[in-house]
Order: sequence, then structure tokens, then C-alpha cells
Amino acid sequence: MAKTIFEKHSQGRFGYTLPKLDVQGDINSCIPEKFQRKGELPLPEVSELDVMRHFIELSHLNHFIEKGFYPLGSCTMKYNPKINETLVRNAGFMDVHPMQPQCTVQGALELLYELQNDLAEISGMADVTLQPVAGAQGEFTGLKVIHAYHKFNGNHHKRKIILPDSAHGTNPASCTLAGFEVIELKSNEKGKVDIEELKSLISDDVAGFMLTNPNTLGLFESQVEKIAELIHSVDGLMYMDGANLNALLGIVQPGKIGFDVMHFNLHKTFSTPHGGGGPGSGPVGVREDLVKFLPVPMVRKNDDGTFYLDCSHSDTSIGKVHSHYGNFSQNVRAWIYIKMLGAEGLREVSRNAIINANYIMHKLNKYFHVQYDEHCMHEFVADGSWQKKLYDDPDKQIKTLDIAKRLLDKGFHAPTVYFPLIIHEAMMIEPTETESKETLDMFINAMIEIASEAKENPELLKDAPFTTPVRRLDDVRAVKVLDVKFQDYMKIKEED
Amino acid sequence: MAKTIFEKHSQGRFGYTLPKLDVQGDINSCIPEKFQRKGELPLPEVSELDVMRHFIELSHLNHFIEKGFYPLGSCTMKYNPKINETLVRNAGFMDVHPMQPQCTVQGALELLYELQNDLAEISGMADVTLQPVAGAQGEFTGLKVIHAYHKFNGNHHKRKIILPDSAHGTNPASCTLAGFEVIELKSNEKGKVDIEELKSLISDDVAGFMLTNPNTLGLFESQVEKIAELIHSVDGLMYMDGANLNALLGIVQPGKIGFDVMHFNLHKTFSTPHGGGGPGSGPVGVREDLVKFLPVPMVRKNDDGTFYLDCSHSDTSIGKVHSHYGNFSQNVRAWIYIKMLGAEGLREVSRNAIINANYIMHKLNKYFHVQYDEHCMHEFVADGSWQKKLYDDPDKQIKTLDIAKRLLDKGFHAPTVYFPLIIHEAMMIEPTETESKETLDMFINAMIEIASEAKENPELLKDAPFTTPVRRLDDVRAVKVLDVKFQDYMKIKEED
Amino acid sequence: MPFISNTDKERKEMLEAIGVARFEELLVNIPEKLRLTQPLKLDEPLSELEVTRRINCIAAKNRHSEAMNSFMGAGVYDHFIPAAVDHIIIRPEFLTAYTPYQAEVSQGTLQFIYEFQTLICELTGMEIANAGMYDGASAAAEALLMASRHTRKEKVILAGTLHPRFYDVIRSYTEDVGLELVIAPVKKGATDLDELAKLIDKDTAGVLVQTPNYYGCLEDMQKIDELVHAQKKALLIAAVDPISLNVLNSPAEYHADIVVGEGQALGNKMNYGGPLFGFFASSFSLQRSMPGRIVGGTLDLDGKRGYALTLQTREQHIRRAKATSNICSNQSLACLAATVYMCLMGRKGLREIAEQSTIKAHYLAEKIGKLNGFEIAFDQPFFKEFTVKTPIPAKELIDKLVEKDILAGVNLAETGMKNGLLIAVTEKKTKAQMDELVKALEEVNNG
Amino acid sequence: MPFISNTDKERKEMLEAIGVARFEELLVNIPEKLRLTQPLKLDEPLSELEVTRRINCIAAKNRHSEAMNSFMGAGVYDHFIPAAVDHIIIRPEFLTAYTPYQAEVSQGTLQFIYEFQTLICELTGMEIANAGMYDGASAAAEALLMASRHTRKEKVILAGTLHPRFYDVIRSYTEDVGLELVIAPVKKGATDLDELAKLIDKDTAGVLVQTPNYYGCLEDMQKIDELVHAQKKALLIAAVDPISLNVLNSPAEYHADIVVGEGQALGNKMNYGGPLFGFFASSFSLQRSMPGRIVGGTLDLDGKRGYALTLQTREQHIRRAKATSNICSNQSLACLAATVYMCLMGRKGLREIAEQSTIKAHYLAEKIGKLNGFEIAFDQPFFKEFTVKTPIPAKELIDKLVEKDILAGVNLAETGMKNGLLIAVTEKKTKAQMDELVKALEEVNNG
Ligand SMILES: Cc1ncc(COP(=O)(O)O)c(C=O)c1O
Ligand SMILES: Cc1ncc(COP(=O)(O)O)c(C=O)c1O
Repeated sequence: MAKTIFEKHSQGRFGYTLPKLDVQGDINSCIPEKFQRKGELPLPEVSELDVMRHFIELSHLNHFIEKGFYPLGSCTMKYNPKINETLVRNAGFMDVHPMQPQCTVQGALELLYELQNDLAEISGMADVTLQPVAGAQGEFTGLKVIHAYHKFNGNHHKRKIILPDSAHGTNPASCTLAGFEVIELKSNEKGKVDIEELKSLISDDVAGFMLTNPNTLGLFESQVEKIAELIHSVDGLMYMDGANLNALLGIVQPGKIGFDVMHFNLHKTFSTPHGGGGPGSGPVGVREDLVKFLPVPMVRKNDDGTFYLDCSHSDTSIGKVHSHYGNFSQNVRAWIYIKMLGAEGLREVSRNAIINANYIMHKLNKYFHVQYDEHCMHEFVADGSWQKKLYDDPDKQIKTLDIAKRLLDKGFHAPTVYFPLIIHEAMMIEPTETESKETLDMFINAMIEIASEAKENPELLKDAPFTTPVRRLDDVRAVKVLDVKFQDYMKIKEED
Repeated sequence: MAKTIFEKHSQGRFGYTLPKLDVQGDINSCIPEKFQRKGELPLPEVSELDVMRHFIELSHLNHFIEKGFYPLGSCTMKYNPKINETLVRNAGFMDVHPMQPQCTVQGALELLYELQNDLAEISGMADVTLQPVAGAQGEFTGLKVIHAYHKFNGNHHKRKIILPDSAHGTNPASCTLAGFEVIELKSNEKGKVDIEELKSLISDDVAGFMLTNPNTLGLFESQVEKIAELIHSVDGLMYMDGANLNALLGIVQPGKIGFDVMHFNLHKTFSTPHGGGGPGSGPVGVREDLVKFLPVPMVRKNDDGTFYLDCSHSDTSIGKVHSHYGNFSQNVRAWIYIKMLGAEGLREVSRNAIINANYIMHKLNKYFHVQYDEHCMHEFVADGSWQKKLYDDPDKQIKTLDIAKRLLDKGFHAPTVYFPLIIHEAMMIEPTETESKETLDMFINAMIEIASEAKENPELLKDAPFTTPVRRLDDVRAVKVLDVKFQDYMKIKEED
Repeated sequence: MPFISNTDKERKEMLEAIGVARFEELLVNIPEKLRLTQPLKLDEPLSELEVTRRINCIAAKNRHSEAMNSFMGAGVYDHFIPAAVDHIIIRPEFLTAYTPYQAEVSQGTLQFIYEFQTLICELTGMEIANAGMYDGASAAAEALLMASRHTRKEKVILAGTLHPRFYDVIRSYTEDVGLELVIAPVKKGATDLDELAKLIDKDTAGVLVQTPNYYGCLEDMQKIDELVHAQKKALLIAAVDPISLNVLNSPAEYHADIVVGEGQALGNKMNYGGPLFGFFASSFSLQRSMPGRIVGGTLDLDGKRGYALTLQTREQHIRRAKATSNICSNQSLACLAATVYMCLMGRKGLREIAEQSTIKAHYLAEKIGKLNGFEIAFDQPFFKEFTVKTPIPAKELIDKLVEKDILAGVNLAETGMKNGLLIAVTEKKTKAQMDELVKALEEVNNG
Repeated sequence: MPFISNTDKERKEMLEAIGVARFEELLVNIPEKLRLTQPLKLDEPLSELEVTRRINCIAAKNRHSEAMNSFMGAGVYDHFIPAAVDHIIIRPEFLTAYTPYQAEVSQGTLQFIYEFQTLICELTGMEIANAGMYDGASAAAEALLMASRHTRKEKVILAGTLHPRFYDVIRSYTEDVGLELVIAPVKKGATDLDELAKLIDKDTAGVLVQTPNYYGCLEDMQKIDELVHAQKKALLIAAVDPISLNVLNSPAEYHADIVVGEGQALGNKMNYGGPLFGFFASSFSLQRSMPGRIVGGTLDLDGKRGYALTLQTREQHIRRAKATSNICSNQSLACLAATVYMCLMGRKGLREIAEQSTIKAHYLAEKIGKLNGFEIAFDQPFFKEFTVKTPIPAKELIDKLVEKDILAGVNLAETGMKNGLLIAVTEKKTKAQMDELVKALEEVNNG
């Protein structure tokens, strides 16, 4: 493995230059001694070349979209256009402070205003806040809006959110954070919301329902209207987790099919790069009567065409979820993407994403078990159950994890595995629209190869990966021998 | 190996967007049919993602400075500061047309003016043209100046240039191109100019002498004044190939030790990146009375502080060697580098380059033969003669090429090999000042390992490299079965 | 369509393979009446060239710190960033990777996070740091939740000198989960320690103090340490400016249990306030209550060192409703920028930046303090930022200076100081720029 | 010092290892009196921040095509370049590699050159292309030298409609090696074919014709082909605009023996005229006389496909004084940009760019042709560039339009047309921008 940067330290080396101090003074006359740090900081000292070599070496250890196929279900790993990266680096964006007078940031406000509107149109919602910086924060924001709505109506008892057992982990976690109690609904035999079961859970203390649509199995919840009717019947609100919006662009407006609140993942559907874990952007759209609960500020337009930050709904607003206006530069990227695609382009996105997913599903369902074998939307869930059954000996038994690791050897990223929880040995496969048929075919062939390796050469799976920068890693050791910083590592090494 | 982009073609795919044509018209009404191309161009059709993946895949097959040590002698593979790459991308540089009115390019002219002056100061020359785009073009330009000087003086018979047999191949080639006859001077037993030999070659038809100093063995030509005296005695001019200037910054000004003309390699000494083969920049400096022969235009300053392109010396000038002003953006990078280092920094560059080279030489000369074992300047030449002697069997005999290829396996680029020609099995090693002692030590260890592998495990060298993207390539086949474009490859494949 | 790979021919082949005649057949599960019948009402698509022009035109309507003389701060700072930082974070290898779920092909991301964690621990003096939070404000909010979780108490005390945006976010994060927020009164620009002492009791889960605080003043963390830890009852949460830690006490020196802060100043551009990122560190003993991702070193099948996500049982994808936080995607790339930045600057460079900022801020404060009508608001030690009492309302003053291409600072009106102006100085400010501000302020007062 | 890795301590250790006490001892071979005793007289070193400010300030003194309405051309063009191009060429993997001397660790560079060669062959219709030359002008000069070498004759004929900068460079390259340059007369903006016919004789090595020529006019290459190749005596060298080849005859159609041209328009910014690059292609039969590097496919030890430099015996490092050229470093990265650009645009995109440029240029020419006082100079077919006769000297007109933020075009005074203005139109020009030029021209004439 690559050395850490700390092992490249050499006392006195440096990788920066600074102007000479051009005023008189010294630190001791500015800061009383008691406030001064004792001793030198132990940061590494390296040259610019050391730094470049180090991080380039690290970079070469990653899989990434521009290296190869990344069928990570639920994550919509589409191509991130280069033009976004170029344009977002304009000094007129990068070097703008969030608390500048509004007359000096009219461009930023114009852009945010347009993005609010475009996302509202795409989702069929009345308005959209751009403040949440991730999907989970969007969920939290949306749930807070639901909370605020009920409180506003004096319904303090409405503290339960129902969500399917196929929901993403952030859904229940966000409910807790927003002060709700979570009721998990078992999915029916088709992997969808079980209406009868749902009926049995409906009561006056239900605050809302959280649904991912298409759901995490890649299936459109056809009964969504029925669900909405049930929830609305007790004045509950329908929340849509929009992580899977890539299936619906220009095809369905969530706001028009029963949802009252939803979040977007701009880092999925709208092509902003994921950066190895973020920053993303998780705007939230709501129906008309909920707009007053959205975080402050919203961007509004004056009659004279100028824009302003509007806090006029402060008393009803849930407040703020971010210090400023969210991940502005991600929002710029999403704006560019939407402007380049337009209505027709966005519909093409979903059309192609859906065709690509169905194509893979169709080609693979003879080799891998697919529980819910109907046309999928932009992704589908296969599983490793057929492979698991091949060997009884638990040491030899093939798990989805083994299939995933073997895929790495073949140059592909693995699908999302073991999610949704309701499918055993799940493999959630999402190709996105930016991949070509050739690439899909190569992936399909690799999967078929793996299916036959599982039968003929199971060690190739059990011991995979072989060709990656490191072999399979010991997760248990990572927890048991905790080594979360370089000093821990040094200590462990000493103790060994 | 990576597929070619042509193998990724898919009819109808595309990687661009363009605005719609906003005027009326069609091509047939503009261009008479006879002038129109027949048939469609066979260019590949791929998506932006295809293109990014393709070239990123290719990029990962390269060795490069920011990956690891690159001791390619004579090439000065120093770190190329990132700030250069950032600043050169200013629209005020990138989007400027070379034929704009001079009042609209005052910034560009100011920068070039300063660079002319700074290089003149560094070299001790009277003035510098920035027009040549590479070292070899600099040589050509300088030699043309020498030619012009003699013609100007009516000495049309002066058609011979003397140069040592250790000279770089571009030196004699440039002489030919400039209309000179080349006389090669055998180096003496110290690897330097043989004064007695030189004396015997001096005659009235000698136009000049081309010397690399330090020479291509990394040795300073201590007798340079004597040489200059001899050459000047017949009104010859002294040309310095400045490829090795990295050894002399702030230590010696070539213009002050007898040289009349010299070129710089900004892509060596002044940190502009080499780009896999260029663009470089090869400015030429001359002594006072030769300035009038430099290419047009020069950049000059008006009394009011504005700058202009000066062609007033057109009748004496050698004319032009480039359509415009040379590799402007490389010159910007070199300007930045010089401004950041200043006098003291440049001296430190040479000091550290020299120490680094001597350190390696000192550590390796017990393992590899070093013909001229005196203190070197910024580089030195070892050779594989000891290793060659290990085995008599020509199939087993170890050559410098084998050592070079084995180094690739160890993560280093190879030194320059088989140059200079006067050393058999030469390995020219130039570490540059940007490498740290740790890196040098790792390289030294690798070389020592190879020396012992040569004894104990010679196949490791003969069959090297093993770990590179491809194994040793068949150069002979590359000439015999000529395949210089994809269509050739297809044909060869068909024929096979 | 741009960015869509397949051609009509390929789409046709695929539909055939799937066994449907038309794309629409794949939508069987979407009831007809739920489907859009009209195209979305969006602008006509722009080509790359057109969108470039549009963006350049929009960006030109923003005025920025490279073209104005800016003294804006309050948590988001315009520190110098070496060019090399962007050359790393723009690499698609980092930029277009997802969260490192498949460790074997994500060692680049995992190792930089491990190094980030190490650097944050070095900076703060703490024992464990996570892979970063959304921003400083949400990190502070999560720290309070963590304190409450850990101590099983519900009352948390916030210094009244806290950044109001931190307060806003904390309120959102805590109000629906039963936490009681108590604000400690302010005295002369710093926390009133006597009052604070009175507020801390056995029900107190944690005390959150920011230093330098919103007014720029340094809090007396040694004293606060004593108060909070007197009977080991509550946790001390420090919110700090990471740049300040190169000259100011490390939070470990005053025994902070949790340290959070806004990390943007470490190598990230201001970007109109986002991406920011929060850093989050604590003592080892709190590790199981920590929010967010953590990377740990481990070994692979061959015994080779490698990195993997660790302590995952705290997280939402495993613990769901009982997770320590809902955070999933974080601000990873901003943390990478911070990591590269800290490596480039090193101990010497960061120290120099902190010292220069301090000395320049004090130079400017002294000059402004001498101006007629102006006054340094608080007689407290400060780092790179200080509060000025202005002769006219700060808002007016700021607007006037905008006309002179100066961004004078942050208006403190919402804290009750209508005439309060918060001025930040980084090492980027030159003497000439500071003198220009002084002159402009003088003119405001005179004219 | 920036960019120097070793510390004092390391330097000391190394000097000790070498066995010298002081650095100066390493300089024994430099006679004392040759050494500098004073520091160089250069500006005080600037830090990264300072040099950034200085550069921004210098660049701001340039006016550029993104901020002005530019119709500049004459070989260097402002065509649209997709952003992706720069994201490739900025990668240190390409940017900081040397010439691919060690093929096994340079496959990235070698393969892109192979692809570049292929693309140039496709564009020109030729059989073999090299890895690129310094610029179009030097490529043209080397083509003449090659023609002379190949035919062993010394007379070369240049069309009088050649770009004057091409002519200048050709003169420098040929005057001292005995080539005789003969200029073919111009008639109505194109080569006078009758006169050309007379000039070609058995001593003629080659005929160089540029199309579109300097005035923008298309030369009748079919006719010229006939003249040059009539008795198979001389070689036909075509200098072409690569963008034009997407609508105009490929040089293979008119049997060019050598094709050269300025390649900048393919994906490279204008950069005040550098880097440019020359492309160079010919028929197979001339391969041994070609200048410059050539990459070929081959096999490795395991029989796997790979790439290597080939036909190297032509080159200076082997043939020295007898080499086909002195070129060593070329303009590789500019060729990479061109390669990426051509792949992104593909056949459809390049065609569209060529068509749009043509149609827009004709729109503008028509409008200007109708203006009082203005006239399209030549009644010849043209591509994206055309010559206008202006009512006042072109220089004056250009200067006047600069004041209106318009770069009207290139002044043709040096060709003898004091009132000649060369106007180039690329696909980037909008109707509005062209109409603005028309209006401004009208005003010049009126005012
Ligand atoms: C279905 C679903 N919901 C929510 C999220 C959370 O989004 P984020 O990671 O942006 O917080 C994800 C992300 O993986 C998801 O797939
Ligand atoms: C000593 C010497 N002279 C001249 C040159 C030619 O320089 P360029 O490649 O820039 O034309 C080189 C380059 O390798 C060299 O090493």
C-alpha cells in the first residue's frame, strides 16, 4: 500500500510560499501567552512535489466513473460532465462570500432562483429549498416541514411516520432526528407497499408516510394514489425520497401523484459529482401550503427583476439546516445540467436509464435470481440466492459479497449489495443512461462468467479480489484493533 | 493493451453540443460542388464519457514526473509547479489572437519583454528572442544568427561549425539545416574538448563552435575561455547549447565566459512541462552586436511605458522561425517560475541539482562504471560496461538497455541511455533539484539491486520489464511491419 | 442528447432483446393517468457554448473578493489556497468516485480520509475524528445530540457568543428531539463566566462554547474547562476556527470532550457558502456515540495494510432509526481539499498563516481604533477578527463601502448591535488594502 | 526555496557522503574567475499569492475574444473547444511526461500519437502522418526540404497567395541550404494558373499551394494537380486548414503528395499564437524522407500489442547531420488536444462546425458586400474567411472598431492591399455579433 503522508515528513521541508508580512508586529504582543498553543503542531512537512505524488498515487487506487462502469444501485453513478467542473470555477462563484450585501451577489441569486423553479417544475411541487446539502439532510428537512405542518395545525400528537421495510437507512434515521417515531411496514410479495397492512397501521397519530418511488427494488409503486389517499385521510403527509428520480424525469411529476414533500439528490439525478462521498445537494420540494415551512431564506424576485433573500416566513419556517444556502457550487452544476438538457433531454435521461436497466435485467435473470421479475424502472435487484445454494459447506458457500468482490477483478465496480434489506443477498444494479450498450454487454458477460465460475471454480469468488490494489480487507480487525489515525498505527506497530 | 478510440466507434454517437445555426443558408449554396469533399469523413463517433475513459485509461499507462523519479539525463525532468498551469489558463492569455492590434495585447508584451530581459540577465547575454519553440529550433535560430553575422561581414566562406563528438544529435542536424558543414571534434580522455585537436581544426572557414556546457557528460568545460579564444581568433562565434543550464544558474553567465550565442530550454531549466514531447520553448540569447540578427519581432518598451513589437531590424534579421511569437504559454510559465524564484532561488536550483547529482554518482560508482570520475555538475554518465563484461555469451550479455528496462520494473524511469555516443553503454543520470534525498536513496538502492541481479539473476534484466503495461517491445517489427495508423493495423490483422 | 451514450439503433436492439416493441411498454407499472402528457416547462436546451456564455454572464453579476477589498469572515474565510489543491480535487479519480463502499477499489479515498482524520486529531489534539460533517453548524448540533446521548441528559448550554447561524441550525436539529437549549449570557463580547457557572448543573449534558467567538473574542477556555468539568458532570464542546489552532490553545489543552468547527478555511474556496464542511473530533471514550463515517486501518487477506470503513454499527445503513446520526453522503471532497491544503502548508505554513492573520488583524484594529467615531467594541484578546462600533449603522456603512469596491465586513445588527461591524483579516490582506479600508471608514465618518 | 525538496540537514548529509565540506568544492572545474560574484539582477522573488496577483494584473491588460467581438483568423482561429479537452491535457500523466523514449512506460503518449496520426490521415486522406511539427509554417518549410530531398532538385514554387508568415519561416528554413524559392503570381485573390504552369519545369522539386489561401479564397486544386503532376515531375504540397477538410476536398482527392497545415484550430486555444502545431502527412512512398517522430504499432515479448517510435533512422539522434530534420521536442500536448477534440466532435461535430462556419461567413460576407463603401475583394469561392475592401485603410478601421470592442479582422496591408481586411468567422459567432460588426462598419463609413 501507499505510504501515508506522515511517513514522508522531513523536518524543515515545505510546499508553499507566502508574501512577507508587510506590517510590524509579533504574535506575543497580539495574543496573551495563556491563549497560545503550547508546543509545535505535529503536522507533516513535505514539498509540493511530495504532495502531488502522494495524492496522485492515492488517486490511482480508486475506481471512479471515468475509469469504468459503476452500477452502484440507488447511487445513479452517471457521467459528470466536464463543463460543470470548468464553469463552476469562475471567480464570480468561487470567491463570493455568503454574507456579502445582496446587491453584490445578484448572479448567484438569479441562478438559485432559476434552480428552485426548475426543480419545482420537474417535481411538480410548488416550491423548492436548495439548503439541504445531502439526501439525508433533505429528508430531515422534509420531515421537519411535516412536523411543522402538524404543529402549526395544533396536531402535536402526530408523531409517527410509516415507511416500508425496503426503505433506505437514512429514512428511519432522519425520522428519529426529526423527532418522529418510525413504523416499519412489511412489503408485500411483490416488493411493494402492502395496502392492507398499511390500512391496519393508519391512525390519527400518523404524521406521514415516506416512500421511495420507484422504490429501492426499482419498481414503481403503482398504488401510490391509493397510499396517498389513506395517508391524507388522517391528514398525514406523503414524503417522497427522490433518490430514484432518475427514473421519472419528464415522465411523472411526484407532486402531481400524491406526494406533498420530496427531496432530490442532485448528486445522483442531476450529475453533480459524488467526490468520494460528497458534497452532494439535497433540495426539498413541497406543495403550496407547505412552502411557508421551508427553511429561511428562499430566493425571490423583485418586480424590478432583481433578486433577494426572503426571510419573510421566519415565524412559520423550520429555521435553518445549513449555515448558509447549502452546497452552492453543486447547485451551479445541477443548474448547468438542467439547462443543457431541457425538457426533452431530461425525459431522454429517464428513458435511457430505464431501457439500460431492463436490458441488463433481461440478460441476467437466467443466471441470477431476480425476485420481482417485472419490468423495472432505472434499476433492479438481483440476488445471489442461486449461487448461495450451490454449496452447503458454510466455508465454501458463495455469498453476494463474493460475487461483488469478483466483479472488482473484472474491472467493474460492484452493485450495491445487501440492500434493500428485504432481499437476501441483494445486488442492486443501476446502469444509468450514460452507459452504452457495449459497456452493458461487457458487464453482462462478466456477470455470466462469474455465475459459471461460481459453479466451476468457487475459490475464484471466495478469495476475490485478486487484481485490486489490496486484497479483501479484514473489517473485523478494523473495529477490534482500532486504528483511526497515524499515531494509532504507530502504537499498534510498536506493540506488535 | 487499451483499445484504440477507433474500436470504440458507434455510428451516430456523439460527444458534443453546438448552438443551432442562427442564420439561413446551406453549404451547397456557399461552396461549389467541385470543391466539396466527397464522402463522409471516417472519424470515430463516441460520447464524452467514452472519450474521457479512453484518454484517462491511456494516461494511466504513462510514467510522469508526478508519479515518480525521472532521472532522464539532459532532459532536466524537474517538478512543474501547479501554479503555472492555473495561471496560464487566464482568458487574458488563452483567448488572445496573435494578430490583434498591439494596444490590445499590452499585458502579453509586458510579460514577454520582462522574460527577454530576465533571460538575458541569467545568461549574461545582451538580448534574447523568445521565438524558437524548442531547443533544436533555438539551435537553428542561433546558427542562422551566426550565418547572418558572417554574411553581414562578407565572410561567405565561413561554412564550418566544429562540435564535439559528445554533442546532442540536434546540434549537427541544426548545423545542416542552417547550411553549415559539421566538423566533429573527438573528445579527449577526460571527456572534454581536446584543445590540441581543436587547434588543428581551426581555419578561416570556421564559422563557429557549438558547445554544451556543462557538456553532455555533466562536466564543466574548464577550458572554455581557451576554446573561445581559439574560435574568436578566426572570427568564429561560440554557440552554447543551453540544455544543461540547470547547472549554472546564478553561478556562471555563459555570455560572460566566452559564448556569443546560446539557446535556453525553458522546458528543462525553467520548469515548463514537457507534455509528452512538447511544446517546449527554446529562446536564444546573443551578445550585443548580434542582436540585430535576431528574428523579428522583438518586444520593446516605449518611453511612455507601453510596449510594442519591433521589426526595425528587419533587414539584418534572419527573419522568422515561427508564425508568431513562439510558444507564448510556455513562456508565461517560465516567467512565473523565474519571478517566484528570483536570483537566490535560481542559484539554489543549481546548487541542489549539483549536490543531488554528485550524491548519486558517489553512491553508485562502486557498482557502475563511471568513466570520468570527477565531481560532476547537475548530471553524470555512468555506463553498463562492468555488467556487460559479466557474461560472454552474446545472448546473455547484459546491456545498458537491460538495466534501463529493469529500472522500469522498480518504478523508476530509466536514465537517458546510449547517449552521449562517446561512452559505450552510457546511462546519463540527472536527478534535478526537486527530488529529495529519500527519493535519490530509493533510486540508488534500486540501481544497486540491479547490479547484484545482474550477477545473480541476469534473466531478470534480460527479460525486463515485467510489471509495466506492456513487456519489452519489438522495435524491429515496428519498422518492418509498418503500422502507423489504425487502417494499417486492420490490414495487417486481415492478412494474418 | 448530450451525455446519453446509446444511439437509436442500439436502443432498438435493446428493446428487442428485452422483448418489448416500444419504450412505453416498460412503464406498465405507472398508471397512465399518473404520467405527464405535456413536456416539462423548462428553457430550451443550451449547448455547451451557450451555457458557458450564460454562466459567465451570471457570474459577472457577482462581485467577488478577487475584485473587491474584502474583510468578510464570520466563519467563512478567504485564506490563501495553493493552486496544487485544485489540481488534486479536480482529478476524476477522486471527484467521480462514490462513498468508499468497496474498500478494495477505494483505497485512494479511504487513505485520504484516514489522513484527514489524523490531521484533524493533530490540529485539535483529540483522539478520534470522523470523516467530516455537512458544515460547522450541523457538526455543533450533532455534538450536542451526542453529548445528550452519551450523558443521557437533555439540557445543553450554548454560549451566547455563538455564531447565530450555528444557533439556527442547532435549534432545527434539537428542538424536536427534546433537548433543552439554554443560552449563557454575554458580557463584554465574551461568555459571562459567573452566569455560566450558575447554569451548569447535574442535568447538563454539555456546554458548547465557540472560540474565537462570533465577535472575534477569545473565550477563557481554561476557566470554562474548570466550570464544566468541575464535577465531571457535563461535556465541554468547543467550536473552533481550525486556522486559529496554529496559534491558539489546542482544545485538548483545555480538555474539550468534543471539538467541532467549520473547516472551509482549510483549503476550500468560499463558493457563496457551500460546500463547507464540519470537522468533528472527540476523546476515544465517546467513539461509539460519534456521528458520521470513520475510516480505520486494517489488513488484507495477504496481511498487507489497507483501509476500510469502521465502527459502522453506529451508522444509519445498519442501525437505521437508532443510528447516531442520519448522515450518509458528507462533504468528502471538501475534506480532501483540506487534507491536501494542510499537507502543502505543513506546520510551518499554517503557523505562518495564523500569525500573519493575527498580526495584520491587530494592525488594522489599532488603526481603526484610532479613527474618530470608531471604536473597537470589546476589550478582549482576539485572533484574526474583531468587532468595531461604527458611527452610523453598520448596514449603511457597508453599503457605502461597496460603492468603493470594499466589502467592509459582517453586519452584527441581528445580535442587537446595530452599529456593530465584524471585520476579518487573513494573511491575504496587504497593508495597502487595510489602509484603504481605514481611509474609506474615515471618509464615511467625515462625509 | 519553493520547489526544492532537500532541507539543510539533508544537504549536509549528502555533502558529507560525497566527501566535501562545502558545496563550492563541487565546482572545482569552474575556474574561479568564470564564476559570478554578484547575485543575478532579478526582481525579488514573489510568493504564489503575489505572482498570482501580478499575472492577473498583466492578463487584464490583454483584451480577448471572450470579451470582444472578434473576427480574427489568418491561420489562428477561435473555434469552440469542449471543456473536456482541457481536463485531459492538464492531467500530469500527459503533461509532465517526456518524449516516449521508454516505450513500456509511455504507452499512453505513444497510443495517443498513433491515434493522432490516424486522425490526420483520415482528415487529409493521406497514408502516413507524423507526430506533429512546430507549427504550420515550419511544417510547410520542412515539406519543401523534404520535396527537395526526395526529388534531388532545388527549385520550389510557392503560391503567392501563401500566408506571409509561412513565407517568412520558409525563407529562413530554406535560404541557407540552397533551395531556390519561386513565387507564383496571384490573380484575383488566387494563384494564377497560367503563370504557375509556366514556372513548373523539370528542375522543380515541389509546388506549395495553400487552400483556402491567405485571402480566404479556395484554390483550384484539381487544376493545380494536373499542372504539377502532368509529367510526374514535381511534388504537390498542400497547406490546408484542418477544419476546412470537413467540407472541402480532401488533399488525397487532388493527389497531394505532402499535406501540411496549422493545427491550432483543432482544439487548441489561441494563446497569443503559441503553442501552435503543424500536421504533416504524405504518401507512403515518401516515408523515409519524412521529418519528425512517427509512432508505430508492434508487439511485445508476450505478443501483446503495443506502440513504439518507428522509422527512427531518419532522426537526428541517430542520423545527426544527415537527419531528415533537426526536430526533437515537438508540440506533442497540442496534438493531444487536437486528438481529444477530434474524438469529441467526431465526424458529425466537425462537419457541423465546418458547415456553420461556412454558412455564417457567407451570411456576413453578403451583408458586408451590400454596405456602402465596402466590397468583397475577390469573386472566388471561400470557406470561413474572406477579404473585404475597406473605404479607409484597414489599419484605421481596425483601430476604430477596437474602441467598440470589436476585433474586425486582420490587416492585409503587407500584401499590398492597404484597404484589405481579412475577416474570419467561426461557428462561435452569433448572428447578433455579425450584425454588430456590420453596423459598426457602416458607422465607420458614415462617420
Ligand atoms: C434511497 C436513498 N435514500 C436516501 C439516500 C441518502 O442520500 P445522501 O447520501 O445524499 O444523504 C440514499 C443514498 O444513498 C438513497 O439511496
Ligand atoms: C543537450 C541537448 N541539446 C539539444 C536538445 C534539443 O532540445 P529540444 O528537444 O527542445 O529540441 C536536447 C534535448 O533533448 C539536449 O539534451
